[in-house]
Amino acid sequence: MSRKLFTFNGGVHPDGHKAVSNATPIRAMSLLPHYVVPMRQHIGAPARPMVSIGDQVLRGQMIGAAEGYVSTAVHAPTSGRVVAIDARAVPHPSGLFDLAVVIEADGEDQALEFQPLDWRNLDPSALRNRIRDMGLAGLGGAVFPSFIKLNPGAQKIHTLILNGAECEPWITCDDRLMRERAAEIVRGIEVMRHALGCRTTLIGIEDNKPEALAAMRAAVPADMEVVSVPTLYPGGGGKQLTYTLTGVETPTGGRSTDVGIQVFNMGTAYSLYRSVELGEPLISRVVTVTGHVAQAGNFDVRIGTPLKDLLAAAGGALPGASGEIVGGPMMGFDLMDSAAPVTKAVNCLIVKNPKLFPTKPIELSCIRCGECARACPADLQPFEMYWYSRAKDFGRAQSYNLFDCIECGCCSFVCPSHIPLVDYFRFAKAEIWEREREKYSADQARIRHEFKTFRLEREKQEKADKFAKAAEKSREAAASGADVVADPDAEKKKAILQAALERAKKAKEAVTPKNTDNLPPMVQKEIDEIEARRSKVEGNTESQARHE
Amino acid sequence: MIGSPYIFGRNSTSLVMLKVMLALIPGIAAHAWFFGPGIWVSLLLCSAFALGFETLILLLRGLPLKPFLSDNSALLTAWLLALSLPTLAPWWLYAVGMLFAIVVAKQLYGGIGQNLFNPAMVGYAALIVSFPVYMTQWPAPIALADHALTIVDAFDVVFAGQGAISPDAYTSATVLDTWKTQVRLGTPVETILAQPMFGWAGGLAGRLGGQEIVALMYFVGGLALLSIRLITWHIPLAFLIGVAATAGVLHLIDPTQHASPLLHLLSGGVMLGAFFIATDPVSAASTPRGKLIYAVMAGFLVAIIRAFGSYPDGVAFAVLLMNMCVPFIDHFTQPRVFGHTRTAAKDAK
Amino acid sequence: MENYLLLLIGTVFVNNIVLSKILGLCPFMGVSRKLETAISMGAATTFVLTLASGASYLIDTYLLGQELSYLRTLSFIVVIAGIVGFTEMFIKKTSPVLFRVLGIYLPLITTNCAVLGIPLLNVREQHNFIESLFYGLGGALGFSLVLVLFAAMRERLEAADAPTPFKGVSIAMITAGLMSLAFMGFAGLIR
Amino acid sequence: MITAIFVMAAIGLLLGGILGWASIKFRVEDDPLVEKIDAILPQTQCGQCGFPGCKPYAEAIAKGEADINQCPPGGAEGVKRLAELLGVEAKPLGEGLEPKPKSVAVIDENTCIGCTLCIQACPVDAIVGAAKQMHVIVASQCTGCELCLPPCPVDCISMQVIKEDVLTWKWRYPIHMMKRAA
Repeated sequence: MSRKLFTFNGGVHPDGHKAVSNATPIRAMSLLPHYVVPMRQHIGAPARPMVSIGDQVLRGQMIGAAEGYVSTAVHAPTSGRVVAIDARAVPHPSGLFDLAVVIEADGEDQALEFQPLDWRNLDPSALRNRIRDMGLAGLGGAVFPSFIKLNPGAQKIHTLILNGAECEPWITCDDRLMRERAAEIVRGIEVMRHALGCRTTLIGIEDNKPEALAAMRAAVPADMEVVSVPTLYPGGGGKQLTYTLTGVETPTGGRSTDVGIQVFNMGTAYSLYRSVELGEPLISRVVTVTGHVAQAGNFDVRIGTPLKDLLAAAGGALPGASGEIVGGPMMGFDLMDSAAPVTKAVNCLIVKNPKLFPTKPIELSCIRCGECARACPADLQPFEMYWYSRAKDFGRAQSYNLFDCIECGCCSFVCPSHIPLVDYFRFAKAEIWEREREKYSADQARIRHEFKTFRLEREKQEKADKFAKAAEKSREAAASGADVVADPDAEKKKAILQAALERAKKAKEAVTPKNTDNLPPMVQKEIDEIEARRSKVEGNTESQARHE
Repeated sequence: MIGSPYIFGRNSTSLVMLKVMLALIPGIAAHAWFFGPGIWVSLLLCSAFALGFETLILLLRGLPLKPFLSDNSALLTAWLLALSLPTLAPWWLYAVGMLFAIVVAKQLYGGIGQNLFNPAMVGYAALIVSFPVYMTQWPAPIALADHALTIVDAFDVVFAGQGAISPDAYTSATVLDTWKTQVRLGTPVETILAQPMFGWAGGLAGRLGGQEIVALMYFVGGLALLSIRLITWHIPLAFLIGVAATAGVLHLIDPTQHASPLLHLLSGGVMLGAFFIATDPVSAASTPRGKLIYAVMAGFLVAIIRAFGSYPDGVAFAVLLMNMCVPFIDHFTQPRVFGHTRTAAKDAK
Repeated sequence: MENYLLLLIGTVFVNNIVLSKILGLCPFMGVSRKLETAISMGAATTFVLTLASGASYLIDTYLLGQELSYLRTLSFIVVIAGIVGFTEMFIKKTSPVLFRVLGIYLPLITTNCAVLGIPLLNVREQHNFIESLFYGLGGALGFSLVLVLFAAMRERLEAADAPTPFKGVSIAMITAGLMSLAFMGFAGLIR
Repeated sequence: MITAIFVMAAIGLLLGGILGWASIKFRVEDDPLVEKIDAILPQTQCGQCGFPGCKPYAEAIAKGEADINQCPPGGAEGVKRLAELLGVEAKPLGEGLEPKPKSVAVIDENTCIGCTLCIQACPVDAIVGAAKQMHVIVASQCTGCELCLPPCPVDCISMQVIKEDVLTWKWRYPIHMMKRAA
């Protein structure tokens, strides 16, 4: 049975280089002395650290809890002691540091007791909570918390798509995973199907991976379909694979769930199997190490493994290496600090050399040849977006649908003038987001300022009213008491006293803060803490003073 | 800082330009065969002036010479202008043409990729407006000329003026010029077409006519560009259809005034225009629908200017006029983006 | 009818008011920064110009006649000013943003030489009423056409890498010159 | 002569009538322009423009009393947007109005005496606290206007430049390797 496939526009055919790393089985890594586990490994709010320095942890113990809805947990990769909780190098294009828990391994690698889950008889919401606490996030690169994606919500999901396309050159981790652990993947897919309640399951694999195709075909039950899709970058992009398999376009600004389709990565299915059927949280993933290294291949890597140790496990970089790429060559980024650890998002580490990755020739002017538009899988006009992004005319750049760009890199790849188009788009997007943030805070500030002005106005009014009333009263009293009291001196004194009282009252009113009510709990907490610290300090100085 | 992608294709701008220039070779060869060696002189002169002006401006702007001079874009402009101008014109004509093409139309806008108008056609239009007499003295087909020039003669003519040889001995009006003048004089169509420069009478060996063969050679070069996907089919096809359809309608209305579409397609700059000039990506429309509109309109204007205007050929003006419309056309013909519905796009506005 | 059509085409393309007669350059340069603005300005000018040529024809023929022809320019200016004033109020009411965007150029339609030029040319060419209307409409359409095309080009030009001395208005002027050059291609189409 | 005067008067009367009618028919009440200008201004309420807040500055611009280049927090970008809205040429920021890096005010908790003066100065109520109690600045609401600095009697408020982190990090403008530093 062959399924009708759809072809999206554009796309490119870069050299695959898959054979460099897909020939050998997935290797395990020996235990390392230190693991660095960042708290922000997924899209959404970072996990909140649950351990303190000096705590003993076991393998699989939750060390960071999900914070807010779009978040997920983080676990200890091995048993040992927490030695630091601070900002560490993380795999991020900026090279900036981020909060991480550093664990010193005790070498025992003692695990928590893992509890397999009877997911078939579990309420879907309970299953999702479990998956959230297991730290599952999409392992394809977007790392969106999986439990949210497994919530069909109001949308009826009719089709589940498993993404085994792995269209980026060099990367082979899903390829090896499918070849070696097809049965486990399928059991993970069963869990997804159960949670989503969908009928159709499609497994899309690019036709440059015949072994993986065969292994998956052998493993799937009759009601799942393994589909061979043509090799074309970025055919493994979620929107592109969905279109290739179903002919449905994911609406702009929306998700595939809006059209009743959910897409998961192969690695996610495998990890889901481990966390649900074995009860082991997401503490490891398969990572490809390839390029200019001694023994390229795939490794089963604990989350938190420093990338330099991973590189060493692959025999280290060969002489003449010129840096590393995290992720694929089309969408990855330069590794700034090799102390950065493997996170849930890291699927590949490529060692560059000048022959495999020559420096890009200098950028010339755009000649509007339209190659980029023909290569664009989103049917955009990249040269127009570039033209205005370059001139920092972000409004016009946006009017050419800048935000439909998936940053796949096809346009930069084909550009005859070697313009780093995607860099211009990333720059423009970042600037637009920044402006939106600024706009939002400006609006907030305006509201708060207007409220303050209004409040001052109102208080002034109230005070004036009060004063007028008081004056009225005293005049009345004066009028009625004029014939009773004869002593003008006493009367004068009384008036002076009254005025002084009034002034004092007014002054007191003025210094009474008006905005301490309705504080958000965070702020209140902060104040309380600072107050406590302060009273402590004051207490200390007081006691010191007493001692003296 | 430059991020991903870290790999890139082997295409480059100078390669693109070079391929286009290679595709011009068959046409140039045919031109030299039929009209004498003057074409080599004008190609050489135009190239030299183009590189000279380009270097001058780059130096003035303080930009590096090597990457910009090696992108071949100035050379391509020079070739296109040389092929549009009459050969054997005085040398300063080429200089003025290249001045307008390279300095005014290209470098003042910021150089390659920034110009709004096709540089070669700006040069041509500026010349035909300023020096109409020189622009109508084309070399006669070799067999029709009283005096066949050698390449040395050609240099002599270009640099030293007419010298010993009278220009009447080697120049003649072009096909389109002749048609226009004769029709206005009331000469019957049959008599005009009986002149040796018309039709296929010239033939390859006779070197009598030859404009059709040159045009066909440009066509062949254009097909080569199409086959290596350097240009898309939209502009050439729409351009040719625009010319042929308009000329055809006019021909049907009044065959005594308007030449047949075939004559239009194979004369003047139509073939060169359709495949090499109108397709210049910088100044042409860039969306698929926009390209069709742009090229059909340009073809239409060519035929209209040829039929009713004061200038014998309209390719340069038609291309410039449509260059003017390009930003407008592009603005309103943006293709649908993946995931957008037509109505949703409208709602968002 | 054919005659009017030729007149219209002639004024729009061949004798384009901006690019051939070089009239109305002030709004042509001033209101061509944005495409949307240019379209509105074109519409406003079309409205004013058509009305002005009709009204001025009537005034010239029926009110001034031969003996008062020395009042021609004066009365035309008054009429144009009146129509512009009306248009201004209308736009201010219907589209305040446009009113603001057109800014000084809206009242300046009054002093747009094209708007005075066309009625005067009408008189010189001895057009009848319908011809005057068509001439006014054609001139205005020609103005709007090149204004809109020019605005679209300037949007792209704004981002171009022109050498510093040529950035902005200078390169726009050169562009206008090249447009004029291109429009010379229409020469001889219609006498 | 009489005819001429009569004719011109007639034209004048006619047009005057039409315009009069139109001015009643097409009367416009308020000017929404102020709102549009205010929307562009950064709402720091810092008063660096010489007006007591963003709204008064917007009103002044709308009336043509103030120039568009008086707002340092808005920067060149803000001037450009104002210029676009008003259809005038953009210009550099006015003399002595340099934009500063975005920062927030921070109160040194050990020095603060709880005088509430800064609370009254803050235009956006971003400072909380009570008399004789330590005050705290809510960083997310602070616009960095520095208006709380002068009133503080013990100089316990300082401005801290907002540092970039993984979330707020932005992709930089790709370097034009071609451009000569000129």
